[in-house]
Amino acid sequence: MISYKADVIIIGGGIIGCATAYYLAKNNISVTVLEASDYIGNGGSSRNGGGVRQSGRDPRELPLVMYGIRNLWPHLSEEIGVDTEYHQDGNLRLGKNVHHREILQGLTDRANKVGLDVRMIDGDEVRKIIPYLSDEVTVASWCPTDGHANPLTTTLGYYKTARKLGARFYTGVKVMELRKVKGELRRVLTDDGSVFEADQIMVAAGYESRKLLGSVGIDVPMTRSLLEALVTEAEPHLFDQMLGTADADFYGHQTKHGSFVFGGSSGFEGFNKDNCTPMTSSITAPAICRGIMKYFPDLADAKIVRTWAGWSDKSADGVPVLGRVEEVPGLIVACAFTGHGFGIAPAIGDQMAKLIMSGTTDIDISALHYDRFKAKI
Amino acid sequence: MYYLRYMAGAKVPLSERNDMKRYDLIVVGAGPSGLSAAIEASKRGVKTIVFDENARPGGQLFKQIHKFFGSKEHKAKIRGFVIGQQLLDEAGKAGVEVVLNATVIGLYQDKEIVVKTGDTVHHYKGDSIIIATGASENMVTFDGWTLPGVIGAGAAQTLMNLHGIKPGKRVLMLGSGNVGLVVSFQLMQAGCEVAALVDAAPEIGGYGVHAAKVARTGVPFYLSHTIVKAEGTDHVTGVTIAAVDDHFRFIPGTEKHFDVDTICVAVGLSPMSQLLKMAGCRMSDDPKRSGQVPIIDGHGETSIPGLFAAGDVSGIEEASSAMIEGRQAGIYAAEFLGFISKTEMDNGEEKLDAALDGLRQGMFAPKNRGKNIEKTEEGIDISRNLLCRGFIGDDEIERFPGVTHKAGVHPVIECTQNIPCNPCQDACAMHCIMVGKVITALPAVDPSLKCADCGMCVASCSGQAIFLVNEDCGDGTATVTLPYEFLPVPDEGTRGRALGRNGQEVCDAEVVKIRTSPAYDHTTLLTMSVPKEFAMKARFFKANA
Amino acid sequence: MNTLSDRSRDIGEFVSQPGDEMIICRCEEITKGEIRRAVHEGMFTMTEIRRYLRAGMGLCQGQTCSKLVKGIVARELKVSPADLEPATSRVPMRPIEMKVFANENEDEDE
Amino acid sequence: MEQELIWDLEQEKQRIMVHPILGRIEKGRRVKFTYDGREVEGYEGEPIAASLKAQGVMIHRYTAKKHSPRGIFCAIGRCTDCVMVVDGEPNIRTCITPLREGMTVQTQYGVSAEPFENQ
Repeated sequence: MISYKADVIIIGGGIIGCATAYYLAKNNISVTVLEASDYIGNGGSSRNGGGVRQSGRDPRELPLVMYGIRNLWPHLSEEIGVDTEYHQDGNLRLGKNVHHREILQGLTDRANKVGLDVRMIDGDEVRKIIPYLSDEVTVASWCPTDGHANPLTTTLGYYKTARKLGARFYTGVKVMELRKVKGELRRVLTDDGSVFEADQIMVAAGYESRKLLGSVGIDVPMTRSLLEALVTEAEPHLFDQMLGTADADFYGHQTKHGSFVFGGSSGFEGFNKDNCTPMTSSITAPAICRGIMKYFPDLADAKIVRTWAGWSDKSADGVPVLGRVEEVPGLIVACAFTGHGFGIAPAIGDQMAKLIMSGTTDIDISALHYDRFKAKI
Repeated sequence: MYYLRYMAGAKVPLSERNDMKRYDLIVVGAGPSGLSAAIEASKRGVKTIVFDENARPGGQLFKQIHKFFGSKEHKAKIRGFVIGQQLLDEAGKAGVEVVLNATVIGLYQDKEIVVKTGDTVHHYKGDSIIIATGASENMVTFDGWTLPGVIGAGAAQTLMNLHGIKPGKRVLMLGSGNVGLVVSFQLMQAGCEVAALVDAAPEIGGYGVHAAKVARTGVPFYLSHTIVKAEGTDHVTGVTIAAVDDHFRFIPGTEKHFDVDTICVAVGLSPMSQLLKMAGCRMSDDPKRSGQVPIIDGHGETSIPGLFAAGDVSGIEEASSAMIEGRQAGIYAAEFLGFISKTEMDNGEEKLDAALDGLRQGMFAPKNRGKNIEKTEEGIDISRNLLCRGFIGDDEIERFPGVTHKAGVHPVIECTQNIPCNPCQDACAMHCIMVGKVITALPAVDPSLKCADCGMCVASCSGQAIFLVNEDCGDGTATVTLPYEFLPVPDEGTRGRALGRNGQEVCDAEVVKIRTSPAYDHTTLLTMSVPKEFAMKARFFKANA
Repeated sequence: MNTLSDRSRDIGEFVSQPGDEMIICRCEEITKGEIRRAVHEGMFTMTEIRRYLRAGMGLCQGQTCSKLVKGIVARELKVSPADLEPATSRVPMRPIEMKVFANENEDEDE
Repeated sequence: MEQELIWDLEQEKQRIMVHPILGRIEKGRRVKFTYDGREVEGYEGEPIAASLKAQGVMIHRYTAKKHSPRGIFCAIGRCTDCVMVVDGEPNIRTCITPLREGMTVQTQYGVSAEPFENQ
């Protein structure tokens, strides 16, 4: 049992929590991070495909990720003392037919409207970028400023550096309840009876945030779905781009190590059965493989060495919930990243730290406010 | 599941698909425990399939060419690979379906497995599943341990006993557990030279009889020593060892160099329990079971109902125990599946329980792991030389009940530790040899009874610890008959040197008789003549070059 | 069962030692020194060591080195190796070609 | 002769032809394959690693990072140290891949059959 006081408590030791802790600690704010599992970054932070994408994103969150790609990602490796393996070599979203073309055109138009450079290119142009792609690929949307990075080293790099700067991390401690003191959120109570106190408390616990927020009367409409990914053996270097498809059959990239990391779906992600651990299903990895081979026949011989699954916290409208909760003074929320929280995480950490320290952000996040959800009729 | 996978993009319509197969029982691993489990389940009407990733079934049994310890019911004095063949025959008769070259790549929820065979994967569901995946070898690190030529002891066994390839010309063995001792002997049987046997521990870890049969051929034991460095740039060309202190730190100045091309590492086994962990079974890290094992109940059932573990995967023991555990798991699964009643299960189990209990006795029993045992159950001091140098001192041997003296040929049994083994007792038609009811008791020789010099005791001793000695032939010589399992077998009349228990030359010797017999099961009985004062010292024969 | 771990607890400074250059993870060529240093950088679990360094993430998926890595991490943390949870086991147990994993539709009549 | 270890001294110094316990070692058909461009022989169905070991080949690959040599280590397909480029495909576990006639077996450098200086 611990009784501990800090300026800020962050609930959730994923990349959002670690990054925020880092930017706070860098500014000499005392911060404590509480992680329910035994591991730092054990949720989506360690299980995602590593995309650092702007294309395909909702305009409400796009400014944040653009900010991150401009200001944070390029020098992040030096800043947090790990090789984040950040590559800014573009994102290709592939298509094979008219239907795909329509989807890609829609995404491209939406991106262009908010000033993001995304172009439609034809199959030959695609194969100029990655010669190994199937001839069946006839169209793609191409965003040259997108990229990818290593989620494992990035998450743990934020943790490592925040820890070094004095941020306190506790793993294996589950927050059960948030508690107000005289009308302001001050305390968190944990499963072992510990009480942590702080002036500001940020909830960044993925899907688990919902239950926690409930203890102070706040609800974020989200559900969770189990997404799966796989990694191959190391192979000779083939390409540096991030890949995806109009149909979302698969997405992924080749890592610096040489292995290919791909995520994908069987179509049943929303209905996957679990035994309380993110366990893979027997149908998904084969489906991902078939998805990849449809676009990338050369990878047929690549050997898969590991598959895994991870929860994504899906918000009702597909974008995160971010910012202060005015009706609960002292509460900040950052959750419901809906499966695309990694690339945006540095920007979130940076902006949430600013919000905590100064009360404002550089980027307007009002469209991501928690109270945006209204009944349709 | 059919529906799901069809929806997931499979091209073949549901009605034509036949790739999800369901069995009452799926066994993963066709080693001693897996096959045994499948046999017992199948015999009780359970539709059983066994998958194994290897091209040959039998697991480690086919690499084990020595005779097993135990009693009759444990298949004692039968060689491992023969037991493997017997199990296969039994499995065939019981109607067990064994699929080889079939890698179980995953154990999923709802007791589903995905198996790779050839260029396809197949889904199977079992109403119960027994995981019998065995163990994998531990490793230690030393300078140069990644060089080609540093191999696991299991690799050596695989190469020589399965594929007929010599692992090296001159080998240094690291590890004095049973694996290290047995594999050292097997290396010599394969025609390799064993330069030394090294262990950082101050005492040998395996059975003394296994050590003694290696030591008497002249292999030096270096206990409280370990490898400093594997030498060589592209592959092993030599090795340096050094003595270690109580904290396993090298003692400077004690370095010894050996020219070897191979270093064999035999530093223990760990349960290969990844499939169980993957499936979400509750696990525990149990040093007494040598690693990460599933938490199982008295029936081998894991925290997932219907999912059982048997053999080394649930804790490292001998193959003999694995076979019994497997049989038990098969019976439990049959009960779980409703093929037999609880009473029938209990009836079948009782005998097996007793058999397993028998194997788990003696100074090497799992319960005695880590204990320092100085006296036998009979209260006799254990040979310090045996523990620290691999052989019994000439001055220590007389205190054991298997060593007696009389005129004429008589057995001398140099079995000095309590291990669960008694074939010698049955081998002697004249009842000279007595182990008694307690299977771990030291065999005693009754000098009042006549020895027929049939040699059956010599050949039946899995530890090669029995000699037939005629201490005084009347002409100043004595004869010593010893088990010999090497090639070439010297012809009668071959002259050479007799080696002592420590492998040092003690006197001149001449081979006077060579006996082979199907009943000896590939153990040749070599009788050598030595000066009679060496009757109780000469224990091995080396022909003159 | 999750256990509370204070990641700021004092485990001492990283001090290089003889033998730090020894390869531990044979596949990914990770050294003892890298593993020891990672522990002092806050990687207190087998899972984090794996993710941070790639130790045990190579072709063999830690089948050779996991026990060795565990021993090293335990020593740095001054705990028993049995107290450290091994990294999660995952499908596939052996490397499998994408085309084979994808090929679950072949009917078999053997 | 039955009682002797018989070695085919021509090219298979490391094979056990007759074993004191296992007797005569049964082998498949003798087949040709290429190892780093050289035509060599082995027995069909035995692991590639066994055929190579019989020729005295110790080094199967050089590692990606430190370029250090590796060979057979576990011999049962677990450790993946013995991988080579087989028929153009890298990372093939030679200790469990059966030899077939006409196979092309190459030393693996990192993940390729190209020596590092050409990569």
